[in-house]
Amino acid sequence: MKTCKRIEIVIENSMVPRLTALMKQLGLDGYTLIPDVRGSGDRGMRRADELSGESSNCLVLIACDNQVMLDTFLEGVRPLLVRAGGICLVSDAQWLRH
Amino acid sequence: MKTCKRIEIVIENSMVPRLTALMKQLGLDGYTLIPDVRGSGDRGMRRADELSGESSNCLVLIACDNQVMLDTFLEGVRPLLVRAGGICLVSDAQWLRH
Amino acid sequence: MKTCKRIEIVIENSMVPRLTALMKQLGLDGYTLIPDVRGSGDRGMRRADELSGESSNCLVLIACDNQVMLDTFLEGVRPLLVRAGGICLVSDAQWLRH
Amino acid sequence: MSVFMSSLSTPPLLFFFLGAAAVAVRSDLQIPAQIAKFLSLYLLFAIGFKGGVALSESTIDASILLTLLATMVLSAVVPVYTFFLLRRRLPIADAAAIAATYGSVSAVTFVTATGYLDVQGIAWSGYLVAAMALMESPAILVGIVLYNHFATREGNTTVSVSWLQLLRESVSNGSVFLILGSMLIGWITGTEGMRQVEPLVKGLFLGLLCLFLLDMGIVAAQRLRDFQQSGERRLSGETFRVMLVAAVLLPLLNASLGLGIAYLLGLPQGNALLVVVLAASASYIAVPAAMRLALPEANPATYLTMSLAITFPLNLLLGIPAYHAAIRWLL
Amino acid sequence: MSVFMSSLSTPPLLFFFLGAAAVAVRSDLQIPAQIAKFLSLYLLFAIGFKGGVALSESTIDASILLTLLATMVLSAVVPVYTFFLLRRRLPIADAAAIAATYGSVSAVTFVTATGYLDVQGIAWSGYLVAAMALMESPAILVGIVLYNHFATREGNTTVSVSWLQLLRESVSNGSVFLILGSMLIGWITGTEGMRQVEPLVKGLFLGLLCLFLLDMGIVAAQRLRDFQQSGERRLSGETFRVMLVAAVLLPLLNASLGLGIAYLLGLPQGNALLVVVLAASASYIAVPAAMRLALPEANPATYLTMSLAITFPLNLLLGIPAYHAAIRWLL
Amino acid sequence: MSVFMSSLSTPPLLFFFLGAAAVAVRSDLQIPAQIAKFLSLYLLFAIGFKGGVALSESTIDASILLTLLATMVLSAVVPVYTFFLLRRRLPIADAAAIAATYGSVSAVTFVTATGYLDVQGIAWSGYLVAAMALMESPAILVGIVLYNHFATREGNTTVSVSWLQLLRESVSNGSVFLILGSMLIGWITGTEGMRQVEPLVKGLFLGLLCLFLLDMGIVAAQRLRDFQQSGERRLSGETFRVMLVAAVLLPLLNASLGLGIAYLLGLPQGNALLVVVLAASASYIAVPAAMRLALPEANPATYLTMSLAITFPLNLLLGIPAYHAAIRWLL
Ligand SMILES: Nc1ncnc2c1ncn2[C@@H]1O[C@H](COP(=O)(O)O)[C@@H](O)[C@H]1O
Ligand SMILES: Nc1ncnc2c1ncn2[C@@H]1O[C@H](COP(=O)(O)O)[C@@H](O)[C@H]1O
Ligand SMILES: Nc1ncnc2c1ncn2[C@@H]1O[C@H](COP(=O)(O)O)[C@@H](O)[C@H]1O
Ligand code: NA
Ligand code: NA
Ligand code: NA
Repeated sequence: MKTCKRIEIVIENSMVPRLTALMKQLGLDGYTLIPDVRGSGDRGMRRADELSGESSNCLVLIACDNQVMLDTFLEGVRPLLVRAGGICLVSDAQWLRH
Repeated sequence: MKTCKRIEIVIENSMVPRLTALMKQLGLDGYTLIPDVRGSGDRGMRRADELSGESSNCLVLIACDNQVMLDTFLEGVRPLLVRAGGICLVSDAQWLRH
Repeated sequence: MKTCKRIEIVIENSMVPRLTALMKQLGLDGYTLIPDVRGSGDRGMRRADELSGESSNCLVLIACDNQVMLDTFLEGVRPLLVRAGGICLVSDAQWLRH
Repeated sequence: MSVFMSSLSTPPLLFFFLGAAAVAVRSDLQIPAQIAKFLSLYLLFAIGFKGGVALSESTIDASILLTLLATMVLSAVVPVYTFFLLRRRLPIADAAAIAATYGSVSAVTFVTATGYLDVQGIAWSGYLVAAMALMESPAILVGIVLYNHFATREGNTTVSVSWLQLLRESVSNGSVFLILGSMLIGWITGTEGMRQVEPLVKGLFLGLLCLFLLDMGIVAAQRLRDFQQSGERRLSGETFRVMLVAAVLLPLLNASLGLGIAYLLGLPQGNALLVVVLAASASYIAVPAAMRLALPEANPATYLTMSLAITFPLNLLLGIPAYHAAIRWLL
Repeated sequence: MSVFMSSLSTPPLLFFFLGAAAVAVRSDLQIPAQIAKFLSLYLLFAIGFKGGVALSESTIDASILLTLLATMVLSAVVPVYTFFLLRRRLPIADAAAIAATYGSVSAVTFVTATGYLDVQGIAWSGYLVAAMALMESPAILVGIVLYNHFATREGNTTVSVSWLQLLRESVSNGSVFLILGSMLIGWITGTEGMRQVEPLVKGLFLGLLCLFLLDMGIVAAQRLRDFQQSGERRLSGETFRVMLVAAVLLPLLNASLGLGIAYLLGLPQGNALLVVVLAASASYIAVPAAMRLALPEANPATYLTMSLAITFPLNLLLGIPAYHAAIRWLL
Repeated sequence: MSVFMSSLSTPPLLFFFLGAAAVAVRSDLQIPAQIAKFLSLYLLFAIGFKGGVALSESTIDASILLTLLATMVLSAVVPVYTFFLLRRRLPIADAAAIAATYGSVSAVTFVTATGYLDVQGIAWSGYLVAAMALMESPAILVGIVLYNHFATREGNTTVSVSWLQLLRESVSNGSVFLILGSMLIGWITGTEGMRQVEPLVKGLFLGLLCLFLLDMGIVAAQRLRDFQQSGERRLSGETFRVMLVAAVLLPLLNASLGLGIAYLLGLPQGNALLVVVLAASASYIAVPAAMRLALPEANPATYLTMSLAITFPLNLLLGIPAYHAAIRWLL
């Protein structure tokens, strides 16, 4: 087991390509996406039932054990969230190495 | 970054409207729903494949930085879980403010 | 509230039956499955759009308050991840008893 | 016998068997959840529209209203005796839920019966679709009334239900709403409307029914297996027996009541069969969904397994031809 | 009046009402998300293919090219005056997003209009499908140009867009791409190709349109309700009024421009109606999606609610027959 | 040449191109996952049912059984030489997985070939659907036997497989089960059964094939791009070359064996083409799924990319007409 950070981001589906592009650029190539997630927040309801997909969210889960990489990543995430809304949570976890 | 509580609830799809109603009432208007989740627990399997949707669950994720609000919310959640089953986990997290 | 461990596993859909079989065998009959999850890792992209389902993942969430059971479970999970890829995270949480 | 065989060897029923067989051989065959949901919506839409158009072509007279009334009364009476038959043998909440389940109807059983009649070239009237829609809800109310009354008597926690809300919930139930709505639209637009949507509503009907029953076969068989596997731990052998017996006998009992009504109303063969099928069938969509909300104390492993995994296949495979034979013999 | 009634009492529109009614009575009726998405893809595929085949059967002459040009110009002009009408009354980002939304078109409104014409037996030309596809994107570019120009002037943060990327994004938008692609394939394979896919492309068209509009009714009504509930907290009553008025008047204004173009080009009745409908309709798929990416400052609660929950039903239910009446009176 | 063009300019193939083009221009066009899954289930259901009905109308004689046997043997032999051709050039697990993949068949390639024959009005026999179903699994077993034998020799970890379980898994594979099941039902219900489901099984066939191939085009192109982007990091240029060459030559080699069998059995033109296509095609559903379970050491980026992104389009676009030309020239 190895301690790591567990990052959870909820953001609009349409913003995900930018997020993954950012990760790729930083060499963060491990992530999991849960698409078509619904929710409610400062910008109202998102029912994940609209044709444009405009109103569905994606939950992004990232395990990262490189603090430096993590910080630069979070710096890049903030502006996205400011413009398009969403949340980002960071918590501690143990990573089962294999 | 701001410390907050991270609440995870797994409950039947059909109970979610009551849960969101409760949140709205408490002014907890930030949450994310992952619908059509499968699982197994004390009440047996839930394959999320049944027509009634009776047997699919929803995972509710809530980030909350207001301890008082949180406690009243959990008080309201317990009876729902007692009657309809499911689980509720609470953990610590850092909230990336924007 | 009761402290417990929160296990998160991301593994290929096709491996899930083996995982649940393992849990059943250990008497771990409480778990939640989020199927058809996408992602990227050491083994490249998994778009969750392929016909075989070969390339979609499943996120498995397990709350467990029995340390011994947990350890034997993790021992059984490791070989699965080694052969088929994926990740396993363990973190602390509070379990709302009902 | 031949009628049994001929009715069993239609594609829709054979695909139901295929679904069950897939589970038996542990095949990973599965219909995606949203597709299954859509297929069930399609069936409600199609049968509703058909019924409405048929209605627009006939005239609504007293005998029709009488039939609608009779079937509604039936769906309110069934839960009562069902409840009293079971309350001593099962937890009171389960007894009430089962009562509601068997008072209500199974749309797919009805739809399959109409397909059975169409294939055999026997006429049936569109207003019976309305009968089906009207029979969905009353049983729910009766079931909850019964529970509240006896739960208090026996000191269980009762359900605090606002009747208004409950009534709203049951008519606004997605399935009921779609049937009634499609029926209304079919009735308004009539033959001209049918001309526009015929390829979807009539052309694909039996084909999509095959795919839906394939899924039903899978779901029913899985539920039966889950029940066997996990059931033991939770339910006593006694409960098992009660459930099995009830799931087999209740349809027969209700069918004979339906038969009586059809006889008294002097319904033609086709309509008689549909009324009997409505009486004999048990709900596995509208009612279980309502019960989870109004009566979560009841264990779905009992009422849903009974209606979905035992009564549904029974009606589908043996019931329909058997009831038909009885009708021809009696009427 | 009769034309209104006759156009309202077709299955597709009635199912739109039904969807809205479901939300009104708080029914849990819902079309699974992936099914709704598929139905919209199907409509684009079918209308594109039809249009392409029709095109392959006619000859492309100057008048056709002129019409295409005129409609594209229209979709670039509409956003300009829309923006100037709104910029003083709404945040500049919202004004730009609304301008783009109303300059672009609603495929489903167009599709419904073609269905309306088919049912009435009025001819229309396949190349108008190309017009629709070509009108999707220009408005997006214009909207962003306007925003950038005035945002800087008023010291807002501007959008740093690479024009090339934006152009790419707009033609490679899934919906636009599918229409154009299906149209091309229909044009290449012509009558023989149609023979192969006719049951899907023509047979099921109106039936599946019913199911899609059922979903649209649900989605539109839900959005309206969410807007009322959550809107108050966020938007001033003034904004409300502006939105409502704009969502009602803009379509009329744009429709009359379309009418003028149809008149000048001397289009036959069917084509005239489609051009007017294209002018009057507002996008709720391609543009909102593009705006979220290029102009996230703009609040979807304003432009999406206007186009989806007000303008779309208005065009669908009253607009089409009204425009048709106007055309017959004028041309 | 004309035959190439004529076969390429049918809607289904053009929609495959369209899907690939969508990825090329980075369009966000996508078919929802559950819809894609359903379309593939539909194709298996339809082709199976058709085949069964055709079978019920013909008589099963020795020559049919001989063909079934020959094709099964073929699907067991192909993996053997494929494995020996590759084992020195690729990791042994990958070699085994590729061997299994090319021994098995691609249902969609087969289905497209039947569509090609139907459009050209060339007859083919229903029992070849059975041949396809029977060719799905043997290759899997052979592949694993080979791996185990040589992995031990070279000291790799071997797979501990219970043969029984493996056999069960391969016949109970969802796709195989659905084809065989639908075929059985088509065979039982015969012409009467077909009458009931014809609009779905025959009417929509080519239309839905278009939509499915649209998705296949997207998926294949995406996989190719992912492979190029991420592949470099992981695979050597040498491996690249081997994969490319093998993915192009194996189908030709296998096709010529199929051609030989067709010749020896003296099959009519239509059946001959289908046997050749079965031989030439590689699995991208049943086998990869089985390999992930039985042989996870093998890297899907190699065998799945080869079959899905190279061999599949090759057979679809050039193979079918080329094989047809060869057959007409030879037979
Ligand atoms: N406090 C919260 N807890 C969980 N999810 C949230 C929270 N706030 C926002 N979200 C998610 O983020 C999305 C966008 O949030 P917002 O930008 O605040 O509207 C919402 O639709 C939710 O899915
Ligand atoms: N220990 C657990 N870990 C994760 N999920 C659980 C656990 N127990 C129950 N669940 C979820 O909660 C649902 C209802 O649980 P239950 O009421 O215990 O049957 C199950 O279907 C699971 O999805
Ligand atoms: N660092 C990570 N954070 C989150 N998810 C991951 C991570 N690494 C791998 N995954 C998930 O695990 C799957 C298989 O990982 P791998 O075996 O590394 O390709 C990926 O498709 C992701 O969904
Ligand atoms: Na009943
Ligand atoms: Na417009
Ligand atoms: Na092959």
